[in-house]
Amino acid sequence: MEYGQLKERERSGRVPSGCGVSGIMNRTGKVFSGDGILASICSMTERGNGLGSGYAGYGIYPEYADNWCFHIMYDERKARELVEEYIESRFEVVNEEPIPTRKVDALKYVPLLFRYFLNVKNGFAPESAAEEDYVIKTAMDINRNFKGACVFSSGKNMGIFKGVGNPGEIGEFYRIEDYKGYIWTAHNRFPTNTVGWWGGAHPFGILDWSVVHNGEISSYGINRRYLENAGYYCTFFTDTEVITYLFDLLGRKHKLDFELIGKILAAPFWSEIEREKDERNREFLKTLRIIYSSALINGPFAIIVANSTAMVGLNDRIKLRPLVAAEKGEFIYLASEESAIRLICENPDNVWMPDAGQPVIAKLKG
Amino acid sequence: MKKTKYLIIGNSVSGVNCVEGIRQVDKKGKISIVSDEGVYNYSRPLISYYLGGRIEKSGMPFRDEGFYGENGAELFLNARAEKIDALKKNVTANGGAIEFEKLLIATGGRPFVPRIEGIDSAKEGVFTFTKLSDAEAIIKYIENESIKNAVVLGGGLIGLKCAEGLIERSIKTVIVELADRLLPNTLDKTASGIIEEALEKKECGLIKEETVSAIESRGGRVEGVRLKPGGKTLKTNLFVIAIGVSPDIDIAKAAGIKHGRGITVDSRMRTNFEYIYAAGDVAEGRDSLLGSNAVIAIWPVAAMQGRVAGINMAGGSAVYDGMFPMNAVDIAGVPVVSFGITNPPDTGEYEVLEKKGDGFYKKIVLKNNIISGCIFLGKIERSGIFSGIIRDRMDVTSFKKELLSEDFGLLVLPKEYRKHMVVGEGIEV
Amino acid sequence: MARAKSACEFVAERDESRCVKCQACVRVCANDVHSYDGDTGALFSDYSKCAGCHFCEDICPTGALTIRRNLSDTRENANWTKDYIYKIIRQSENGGVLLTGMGNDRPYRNYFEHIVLNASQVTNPSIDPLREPMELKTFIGRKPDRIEFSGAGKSGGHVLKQKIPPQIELESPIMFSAMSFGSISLNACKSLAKAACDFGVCWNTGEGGLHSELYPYSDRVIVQIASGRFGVNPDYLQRAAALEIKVGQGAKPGIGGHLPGEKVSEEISITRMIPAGTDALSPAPHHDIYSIEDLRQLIFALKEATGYVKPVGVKIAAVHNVAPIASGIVRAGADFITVDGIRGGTGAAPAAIRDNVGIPIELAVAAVDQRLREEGIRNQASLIAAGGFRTSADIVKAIALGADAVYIGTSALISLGCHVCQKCYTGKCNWGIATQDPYLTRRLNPEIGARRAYNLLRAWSLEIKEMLGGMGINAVESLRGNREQLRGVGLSELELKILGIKHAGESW
Amino acid sequence: MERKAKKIVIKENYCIGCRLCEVYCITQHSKSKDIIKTYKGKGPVPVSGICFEEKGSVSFAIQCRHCDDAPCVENCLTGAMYRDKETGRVLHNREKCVGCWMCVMLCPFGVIKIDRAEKKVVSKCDLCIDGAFPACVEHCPNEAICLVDEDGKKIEKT
Repeated sequence: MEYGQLKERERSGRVPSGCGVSGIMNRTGKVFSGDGILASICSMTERGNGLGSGYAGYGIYPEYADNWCFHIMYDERKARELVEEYIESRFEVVNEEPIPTRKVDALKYVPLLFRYFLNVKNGFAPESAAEEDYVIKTAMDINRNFKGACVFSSGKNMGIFKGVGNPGEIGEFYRIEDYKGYIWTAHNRFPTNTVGWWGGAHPFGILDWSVVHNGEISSYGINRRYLENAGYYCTFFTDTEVITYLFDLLGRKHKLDFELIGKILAAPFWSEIEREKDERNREFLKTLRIIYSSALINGPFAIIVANSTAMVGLNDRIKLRPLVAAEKGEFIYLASEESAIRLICENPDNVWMPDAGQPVIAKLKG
Repeated sequence: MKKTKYLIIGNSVSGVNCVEGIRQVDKKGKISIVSDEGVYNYSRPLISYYLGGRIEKSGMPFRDEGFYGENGAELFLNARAEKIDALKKNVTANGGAIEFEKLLIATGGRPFVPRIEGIDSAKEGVFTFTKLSDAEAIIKYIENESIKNAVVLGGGLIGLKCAEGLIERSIKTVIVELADRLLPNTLDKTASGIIEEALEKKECGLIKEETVSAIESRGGRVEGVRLKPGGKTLKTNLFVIAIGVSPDIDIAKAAGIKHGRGITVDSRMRTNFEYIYAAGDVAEGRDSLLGSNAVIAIWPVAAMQGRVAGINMAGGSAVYDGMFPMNAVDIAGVPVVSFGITNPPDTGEYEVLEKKGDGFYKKIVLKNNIISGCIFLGKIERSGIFSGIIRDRMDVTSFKKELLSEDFGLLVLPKEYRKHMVVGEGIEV
Repeated sequence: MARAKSACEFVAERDESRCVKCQACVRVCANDVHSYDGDTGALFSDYSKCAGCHFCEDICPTGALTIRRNLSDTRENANWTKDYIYKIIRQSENGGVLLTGMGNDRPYRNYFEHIVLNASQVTNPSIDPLREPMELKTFIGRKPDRIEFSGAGKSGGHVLKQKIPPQIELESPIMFSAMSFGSISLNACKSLAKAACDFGVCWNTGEGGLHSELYPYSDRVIVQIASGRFGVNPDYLQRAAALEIKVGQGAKPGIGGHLPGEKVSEEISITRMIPAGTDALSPAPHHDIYSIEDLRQLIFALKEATGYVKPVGVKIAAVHNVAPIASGIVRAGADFITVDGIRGGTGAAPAAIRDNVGIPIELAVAAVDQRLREEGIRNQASLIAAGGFRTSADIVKAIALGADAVYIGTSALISLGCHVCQKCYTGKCNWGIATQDPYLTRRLNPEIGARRAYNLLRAWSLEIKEMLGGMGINAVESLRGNREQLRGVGLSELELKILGIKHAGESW
Repeated sequence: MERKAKKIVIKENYCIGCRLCEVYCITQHSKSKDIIKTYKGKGPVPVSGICFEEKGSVSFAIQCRHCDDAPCVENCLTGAMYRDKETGRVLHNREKCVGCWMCVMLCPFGVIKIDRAEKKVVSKCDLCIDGAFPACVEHCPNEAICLVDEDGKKIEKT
């Protein structure tokens, strides 16, 4: 089968995958090199099969902190021309350059990789949700309508780097150790099909959301239809995509904090809600679950979600996938395996297994 | 002088139920019973079955052997109570006196023996039939003398049962009855007719509207009985006088206890002495149908009265709210049950419903749509329901037309009544 | 000419070697099939009266009776089947509309039988409902787009800005369909009502009103407001858990109802608020609803009457235009829509209507759910599917297609004894269900009925949990509308498109 | 203190009039305890302990109530009718019975029957003495006959 066909297959259907995830954050916002996350994710070799890896870093583009940064992969020059024309019609392009990479022999079918630092043209009011919707729409338009192009990162002062290969290869390819960020997340993929598509690797991102995910979502069908009802178009057909959009919908649009998002995505059981002593709170939890029943993520998952202000780890409601958390000073670590944390943080102050459905929330201070 | 807390004169059903009544309230107080009979308790109505050979003596007690011991009651047999000193609270029996705190007189009835010419000279072959000893004597006589036939005076309950016993012993029996029917207190002519037919099939003779005016005897042994003066003589060596019983009130009378035909008692079975009670065939308690006191000489009344007396004697509280006459009997294979007033006076106040069929008869007597009495003959299975209806003086207007129906049952009774009968554990309507 | 006998559909075969002549069969058959001849001591059976209800077979203590089809048949003919021939014969005799009971018995494609479910393998653990919590709790009512509260951020300190619209809370997404006291006996109503209350779901009065003996079960009753307005009064509305305006019924879309006067007993007369012995006629349309705006008025009139604390829904038959109609109903303010498919049952309907009008519920649910989502209003009303759910798997499939909950009618009655003989309209139901004859109604002891109906709810709920667990899902809301869990087998592309599912063999 | 008997409660609203209670009572009290053998065999068919009543659409089957205060026991001349001390049931000893009909007369429910063949009392529901669960209760298809314990609590067959 040709790469193109494989890619089409992956683009048009869900590929379930089991994976390894890792995340590091410095809560004071102090940036640090991508070495750590690289070492951590590479240690979990059993959790990937070389068919996809990726990294997300926050605070990596301080010089463009106020610009939207699109990372786009192209299959061919033609696609790039069309997309760039489209982008230019919607944005003022502050900078445009290939994403710096190294040659890694093991990687085949490397797409064309470019990054764009953009400003919206028509001067949206700062903090306006409309600007973000505009950005999302642009990204979705490209992904839906431009053949051979894929926007895989679209936030500010952050970037996602991913591709088909093991984490070591991808990290080396993207020169991850050259970036410095205050949040890093990484993913090692074990898809259950033969070959991966670069766009299908994780992290998945929209605006400055990034999600790395280990699991398979049995509620995918309804989550997706719920998001479609809310105006999101799923173009990647991955579980990670719907998780990302759910965070965007609940966090950005409905303005719910991570705590509550956790209670929606990994809703407490009715029996737990009934045990809640405070009547007002019980009523609130019940209402929350009734309204957001279609946003419940059912099935096994361990995810690390980040945006520019926080990193969050969350397990499904009965903890069917591993997730370990650790803390040392201002650093918070999340990973599928404890060893992946201890490798880069020898003496953590505290190591724990987050309970099912209980989010670990690390917020940027100040 | 012997002392006892409770003294009971009479060891039949009233006496025994009295013991049980006392023990419901007082588990300890000493009970003494004096009986002029020589045997442990037995059911008097069974003597005809004994006579007929259908049961052994061992089958006659209505309480088992341990009864007296279990209930802490001392039984004095062959001890006839001769005198009651009501004021000093003692009873003389067998020459000794027994002091009591509470006394029950349950002396029962005594066979009524009319003045019949020649009765005094007939030493052998003339019997009454109310006690076991009577039956034993008749059997002994029959066996010793190879008796083949008998005349029974009286077509009432005792007479008929006696006749039946004799028939079962293959004694050719003739019944002489003064009335125009059998069981005259209970049955009407229609009912009697059915029984007469059945008796006839058993070759039992019956002479109605007749009586025995004289006994003919030779050497003190009965040879025959003569019907009305100058009338026909029936040859027989066995003559049983069974025309009824009367309350045995002699000693009570002597003690100054108030009486009518029987000893007068209140609803707690007390006599005019508050520590002396009376029950059973000797007592004149309330007849719920008549609304006044009367002697109702039947087993269930005796049992109930004895129990009520016992409870009250022991300081408990029980009320006898009256019963009414009822009888169940099987004559010549025809079962009969009767309740209350079955031959109402012709005053126009009563309404009679009847139905006769092959081998069965049903009669209901009503007054103001309340049942005063009934007869069931041949088919008696569900007659017990009427005992309740009569007891509760139920208005039957709503189901009057069903009263005679073959499948009369609880279902025709008003729902509420059905429910009331069996609160909690019966019919859920 | 020779008069044709009515079709002798069944034979009650008696095994003489087992029959002890207890005559139980004689006593129980309301159709007088069996008789005992006192003179000869023989038992006879007149098969032409047999409805095939199996009551005698079930009551016979020795198993001496077997009900089987009468093999007498007309000449094989693919068009002129025995059924059609005898229908014409009957109509030639009586010149009237042929009535029937229960749901459509024609062999229209049953899509449930062409849809299969998914289960987890390797990449996703299935969940064992015996060991892990498995939630079927379902809420029927309008849901807002988003939660509104104050005091966010502090855990435990959330205060709702406003209560969500009224909901009914179900322990399982299964409810008992509208079946009126009149169409079924009071004992049947009691059985279902008690079972629903015991299990924590809802039952429905149909348009029969609420008999006072059913008041103890009224906190879980959905009361209907139908075209005849029978039994509708303020108390009726106040007692209910929810209100349902009945516009149509799957068994007879576009047709009203008719309870013959002889069935309008004292009790029914009181409950329906009509004179005893008079026919209870429900008009085909509501004469105050000739348009969607009229419906809106009624919905809000009912909400006003009940103080906006109970969901108000609308029940329609699944017809061609069901999706846009449903959308209109949601926009008219309904908190739930009930869609009753072509296989929905009835106590009496013209056979021609029952067998030919409407569309299958599977397609209707898929179309309605999809339409409401496309319009972004799916959360504004719950969708209740009704009409022919025969097994828990049918229910799972309906929910995955988009239903919030289902109504079961026929299967509920089967739990009470019904053998689907379709003779409900005769009023001689031997099982004491579709009858008002006191001799027959007493056969349904509501204690037993409630237990059996409860058992059915329990059994199906357990099976639903098993199926959910197999899919790796532990809350029914994650199944609702989750068509990824379904695959078609032997369906055309168009059918798959309408159902919104892939064909078996296609992965995600 | 004698134990109170378990009782049979009749729910006349749910009696369907099939009379299977009688069929099963008879079978239970037959030699073979097999329904077909009982009815079709050579031996005599026992008399059921049940009185079935029917009028219009209403029917019920009533059997001995095992009254706490049983006039049939209190007034039995021979002791044939007795209360079983262990179970509180009212039972009948055929050997002792002479057929005086006292109990028949006094039973306000009219549920004591006569065995015409033997001229003795039969009825007499014994609550299925041989340890079996009462056959009428077990087989009543509509639970119109229920067994309850002393406190009126329904007893199910185990």
